[in-house]
Amino acid sequence: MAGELFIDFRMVHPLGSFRIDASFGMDRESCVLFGPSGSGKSSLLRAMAGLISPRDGYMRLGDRVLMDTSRGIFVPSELRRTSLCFQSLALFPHMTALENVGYGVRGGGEVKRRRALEWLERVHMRGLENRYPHQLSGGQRQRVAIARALAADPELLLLDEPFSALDGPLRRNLRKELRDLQRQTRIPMVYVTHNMDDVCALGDRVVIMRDGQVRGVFSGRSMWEAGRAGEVFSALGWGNLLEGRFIRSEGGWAMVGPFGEVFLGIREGLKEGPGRAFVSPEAVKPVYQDVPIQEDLRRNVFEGTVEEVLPLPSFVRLEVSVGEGRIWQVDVPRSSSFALTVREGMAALFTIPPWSVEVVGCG
Amino acid sequence: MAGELFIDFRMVHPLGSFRIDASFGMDRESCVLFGPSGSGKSSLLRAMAGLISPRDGYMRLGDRVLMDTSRGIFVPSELRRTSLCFQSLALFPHMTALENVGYGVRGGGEVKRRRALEWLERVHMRGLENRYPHQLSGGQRQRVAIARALAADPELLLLDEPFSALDGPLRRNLRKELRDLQRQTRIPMVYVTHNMDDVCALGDRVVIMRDGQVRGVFSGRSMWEAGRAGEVFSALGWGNLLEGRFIRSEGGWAMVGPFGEVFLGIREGLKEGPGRAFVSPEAVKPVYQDVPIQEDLRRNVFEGTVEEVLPLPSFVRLEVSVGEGRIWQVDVPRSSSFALTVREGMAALFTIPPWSVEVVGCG
Amino acid sequence: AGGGDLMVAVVFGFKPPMERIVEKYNESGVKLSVSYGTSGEIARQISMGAPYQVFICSDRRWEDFVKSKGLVKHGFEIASNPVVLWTPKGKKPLELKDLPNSKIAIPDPNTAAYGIKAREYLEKVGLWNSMVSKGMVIMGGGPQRAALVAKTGMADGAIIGCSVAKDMKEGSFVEVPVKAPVFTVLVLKGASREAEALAEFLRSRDSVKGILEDCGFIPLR
Amino acid sequence: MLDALLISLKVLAIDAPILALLGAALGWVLSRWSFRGRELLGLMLQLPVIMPPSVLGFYLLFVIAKTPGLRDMGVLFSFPAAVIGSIAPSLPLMIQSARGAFGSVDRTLEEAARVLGASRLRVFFSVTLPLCRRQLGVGLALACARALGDFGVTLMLAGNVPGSTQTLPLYIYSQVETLDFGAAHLASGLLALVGVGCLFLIRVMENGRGTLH
Amino acid sequence: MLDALLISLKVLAIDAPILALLGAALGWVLSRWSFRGRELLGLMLQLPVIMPPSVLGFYLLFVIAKTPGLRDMGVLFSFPAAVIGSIAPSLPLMIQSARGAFGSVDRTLEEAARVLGASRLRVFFSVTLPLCRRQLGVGLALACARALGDFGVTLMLAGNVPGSTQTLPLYIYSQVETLDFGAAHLASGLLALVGVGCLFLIRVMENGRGTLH
Ligand SMILES: Nc1ncnc2c1ncn2[C@@H]1O[C@H](COP(=O)(O)OP(=O)(O)OP(=O)(O)O)[C@@H](O)[C@H]1O
Ligand SMILES: Nc1ncnc2c1ncn2[C@@H]1O[C@H](COP(=O)(O)OP(=O)(O)OP(=O)(O)O)[C@@H](O)[C@H]1O
Ligand code: MOO
Ligand SMILES: [Mg+2]
Ligand SMILES: [Mg+2]
Repeated sequence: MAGELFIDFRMVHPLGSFRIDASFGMDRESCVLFGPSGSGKSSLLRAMAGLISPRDGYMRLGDRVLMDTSRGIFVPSELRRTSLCFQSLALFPHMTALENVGYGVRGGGEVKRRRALEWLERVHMRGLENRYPHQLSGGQRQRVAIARALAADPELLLLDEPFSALDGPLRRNLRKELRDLQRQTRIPMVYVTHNMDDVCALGDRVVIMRDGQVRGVFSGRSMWEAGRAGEVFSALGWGNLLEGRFIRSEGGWAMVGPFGEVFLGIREGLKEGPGRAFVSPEAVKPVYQDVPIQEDLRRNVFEGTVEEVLPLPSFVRLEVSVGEGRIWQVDVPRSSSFALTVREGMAALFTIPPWSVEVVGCG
Repeated sequence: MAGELFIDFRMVHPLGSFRIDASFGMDRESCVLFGPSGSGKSSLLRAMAGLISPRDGYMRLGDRVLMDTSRGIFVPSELRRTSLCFQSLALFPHMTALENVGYGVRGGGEVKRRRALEWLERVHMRGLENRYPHQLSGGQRQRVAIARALAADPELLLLDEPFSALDGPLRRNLRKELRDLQRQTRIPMVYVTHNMDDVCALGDRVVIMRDGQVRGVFSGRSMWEAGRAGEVFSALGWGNLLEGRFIRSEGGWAMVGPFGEVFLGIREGLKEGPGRAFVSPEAVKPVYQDVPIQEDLRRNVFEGTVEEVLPLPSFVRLEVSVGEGRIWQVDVPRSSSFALTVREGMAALFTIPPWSVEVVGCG
Repeated sequence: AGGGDLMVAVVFGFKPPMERIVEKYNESGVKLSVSYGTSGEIARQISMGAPYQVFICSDRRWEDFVKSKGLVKHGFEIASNPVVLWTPKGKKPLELKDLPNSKIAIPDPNTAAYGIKAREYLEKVGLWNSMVSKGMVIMGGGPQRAALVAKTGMADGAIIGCSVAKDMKEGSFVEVPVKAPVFTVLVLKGASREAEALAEFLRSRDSVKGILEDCGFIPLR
Repeated sequence: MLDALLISLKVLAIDAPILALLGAALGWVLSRWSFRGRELLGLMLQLPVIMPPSVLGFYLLFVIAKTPGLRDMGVLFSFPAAVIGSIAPSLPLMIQSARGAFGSVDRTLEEAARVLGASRLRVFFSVTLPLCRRQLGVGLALACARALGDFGVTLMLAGNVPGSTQTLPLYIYSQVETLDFGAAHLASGLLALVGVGCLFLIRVMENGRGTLH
Repeated sequence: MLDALLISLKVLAIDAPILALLGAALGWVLSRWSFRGRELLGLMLQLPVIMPPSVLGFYLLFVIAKTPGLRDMGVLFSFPAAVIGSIAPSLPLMIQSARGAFGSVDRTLEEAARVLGASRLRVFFSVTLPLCRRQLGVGLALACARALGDFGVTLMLAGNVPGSTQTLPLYIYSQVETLDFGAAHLASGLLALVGVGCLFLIRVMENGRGTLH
């Protein structure tokens, strides 16, 4: 992978019956590591921190080679200057919050104390500094762990789902602070999360893991570029990915697959053959029986059963099943009349505007 | 609280310098316990499970009185038939996933095994049943903990952030299963979460905790009722809550407060005096310099600095600061031209349509 | 052992007189440093090079053991300690003729000097086998255990050394007619002039006779 | 020598379960119950380790011989006395280890089991015990080793009767005292072998169910 | 008697740090290093507990007396021998306890400390040690009690010289052997007092920093 990046990382390592074979590179940026449960994210972070010694691996941080199994180089954890905020937190049970945070701070007594207090304050834990971990709530513990990782002034920051126990406003707040901090200091940061908001807020680069392998690396910017978003979001498990064949059809192109046929309209640069396309949830529109339908839309109407209605603050999310198991994700605005009448188990008509289908790959 | 509910719960208990003084009731429904980190949610669940013996408390589950300090009644944990899925998971490290899940199952060998396997399958853990907790990833452990709680066939299910380590599709999946299960069995369920989606999906009833106290109980339905949503969402820490005074103003009513003056249009049943109002994030609209503004909207235009831009899949969320610290949450559609040009640090004009301001309380 | 102290090893059985001897000998200006143990313990220590110069031993076998290693310069018998049948206070004093119908405690009949003597006597009078098979003999350990067993009432009496019986300061005893074990003073290889002087002091009857008799010994020489 | 070995093994076979059960029970009480004088009781129970064996034996002999009920049970100077003699100085080791072991078990796990409906007994056997089995094993190993090697207390209480109370350590003592060093060395080797074998057995047993955490 | 008490205390004062350091170090090696023959070494180190004290003492005497360097250091039959004599049978207790203690420390916490830049030494002193201090304390208490009470090994290696190598247990032993029960009882009481005092001290020290988890 790109040799001029700030970090190069590569590892092959078996964990019981599971095998990690991953490589990626990143710059002095914040990189989100995203992937389903059990895909190897925590193990990857542990390897970066020097806690797993992979059978085969290479890691460069700036101009320091931290690991190169081919040359027998393996810099131990304590000399790497990486901070790892563990998924299991790993707070020292015999130290107060303050002592925990101060642990990695360089410098003596008063400096240590001051810096630790400062960091505790930044995670909104002022006043709880003398509590022991068992006297703190889940979210409070998590904040101590984050502060501890940050206070160590690392050259690489590894955060394993650091905000999973934190609530909305506090989470937003801390995430923003973290992002600002990263931008100021330009410490490279790898951030494991399952939360789409986190991906969007912190993903200068997004690394997708699955089954121990890196299945894709996107720059955060590309998430919003036309023509890339589909790929990214479907990799993130959001929206509707269609896999089938592109064919020429009356009046343009269409895609056929297990989901039926979806008309794409006039497209350039398409080739007949297998390919993938993406439809974002809000692009799928409910069809109102009494409202006349546009010509183009009429070709993409399908009937489905509403399996789940999840009313969210800004929209209502539906899961719609069609035939033998295809599930469509559909977001309808709260304000629409459909949102008010939709019920689980109900059958309804939906349509996909041809121009909103994004071709992800062909050939 | 309502005497005819299925569960009545009340407790007063000091925890070091913290004090819990909470009471609520619920039916055979799924109740979401929501509140900031450290507000006492876990402690409340522990008390319901009989793990804390409060200084003063009462609990009735159906017609069983499980606790009544005034009469010296305290049914021990093992006889309560409540299941608690711990925030810290508390998996038995010396048992496999299967043995963990089977632990609470009544019945002997083969029945136990079969039921445990069934539950493991339902949390998508088939094939990992013989792993020990230390051989599982964070999310996998969490799923074992959930399965263990469910497999015990409880009369009250207490779940402390059970899905915090799980990713999007899997989380949606499990949440749906949990909801369906609850609807089928009608086991009362208390679910602690920080996730708004969870609140929306599982909150037949939503209990808001803060500083050890119950600060509000809503029925889930009311979250979507006009006139209630504001109250609910602002309690959940979402959207914009305005506190100030209602005054008669030219052409109708207005609210004045630290945020300035917001025009409400013509309203009925309002009284002059202090009150609160709610503006949802998508109700706040950016003002385009070159597009003429409606008369009504013109009165509510304000200028703010865009502090944060969080591009989410379906919209872009902004935090906009005005003057001395007021922060507005604003969601703009992805497709709008404003969404494409907005940058952090930029100044911009916004407006609030008078009719979208929801009066939450007055007098 | 501090500086130039004269190191002497003494069996436990000789401790009561030795303590008084040390007191008396201190007047000569030579400081004695006395180590107490069983004959076997001391003998084995000596065989491993323990820096003792004088060894007061109560067991012929261990004396021979040390001699066989060539570690003894010369030696002499200092006293004998008759074997007695002791009855604790508050019980009817046993006579030898009561033995067949009494429960008695004896030291280990295989390893301890007085145990061996006790057995020797009982065998001589033909009681050993019957008493042992009837469980009338409680054996094992040293004289103090035998005395203690009798004292606790678990046995009617004990066969022990006369000095031990005297040391109990209670009860009564009769002599058992077997050859009394003899305590010997061994001057060990590499003994200094002070050690020889101590040996000479012990050898001269007058200096220790009274003490020995007080303690139940029969001085030899 | 084989007689002595057999007696030692018999003593150990009786000691081991007593040490395990009684020691664990007392350790559990000291670690989990709080009552007045708990600390004091804990310290008192350690006294047998501090006392020199023969002195301990001495006092025990006295106590047993002077206590009417006990005296008449006829345990002294026979095989049962060898058992008591070897347990007395080793039980405190087990108690102390068990106390530490039970104290180190994460209470949340016990709570989890109780919430799942397990009776206190089941919690103990299915959660508490397995979680500290390793540490209890260490304690049991120490205690058994001490019991196997005991000599001073046994000698006092049981005497040294070949074929009845002469355990291997007493046999070694006898051989030494009769200057049969060859047999003593041999018996020492045997004792070491048996001891190591027992410790090994305990280690295997405690690792029985595979790796813990 | 006071002489003996003083000597016992002096011995203990030297033993305690040696037991703590050496025992903890060996326990740590056994629990954390993996090398060929580790199990075997672990078992071998337990032998001194199994061997009857006087037998152990004899072998130790043999080894020291026959090893040229050691022999000439003149440790035998003097105060240093009393120290060695009391350490030999008690060190295994500490080793075994320490091994269990170190084995029970959550490795993730050590990893966390290392990632935060702590050297192995600092990890050990700031994380590992505090986390098993309580268990180490238990082990040290056992070992010290055993060391304080030792008499068989000490007697063999150091002799029983009043005022020089006669520790309290040897004093008691001597008094008992010569049937001076009054002094023996008194000295036993004193020994018990000192022992309980030491155990209590260790308990206080290990609880020093307030509640752990
Ligand atoms: N032993 C204790 N001593 C003092 N304070 C305690 C103790 N245990 C808990 N607390 C405090 O009680 C409060 C409630 O804790 P609890 O774990 O119930 O919070 P929570 O609502 O579950 O928070 P979170 O969402 O972070 O898990 C916290 O502020 C915590 O610091
Ligand atoms: N010691 C082990 N033996 C066998 N398999 C293991 C072991 N340790 C981890 N695994 C497996 O390796 C995989 C990767 O684990 P890892 O903790 O890295 O996942 P993750 O991506 O962090 O998951 P999560 O989001 O659930 O925390 C999992 O499937 C896990 O079951
Ligand atoms: O000193 Mo002992 O009690 O004979 O081993
Ligand atoms: Mg993980
Ligand atoms: Mg909590």
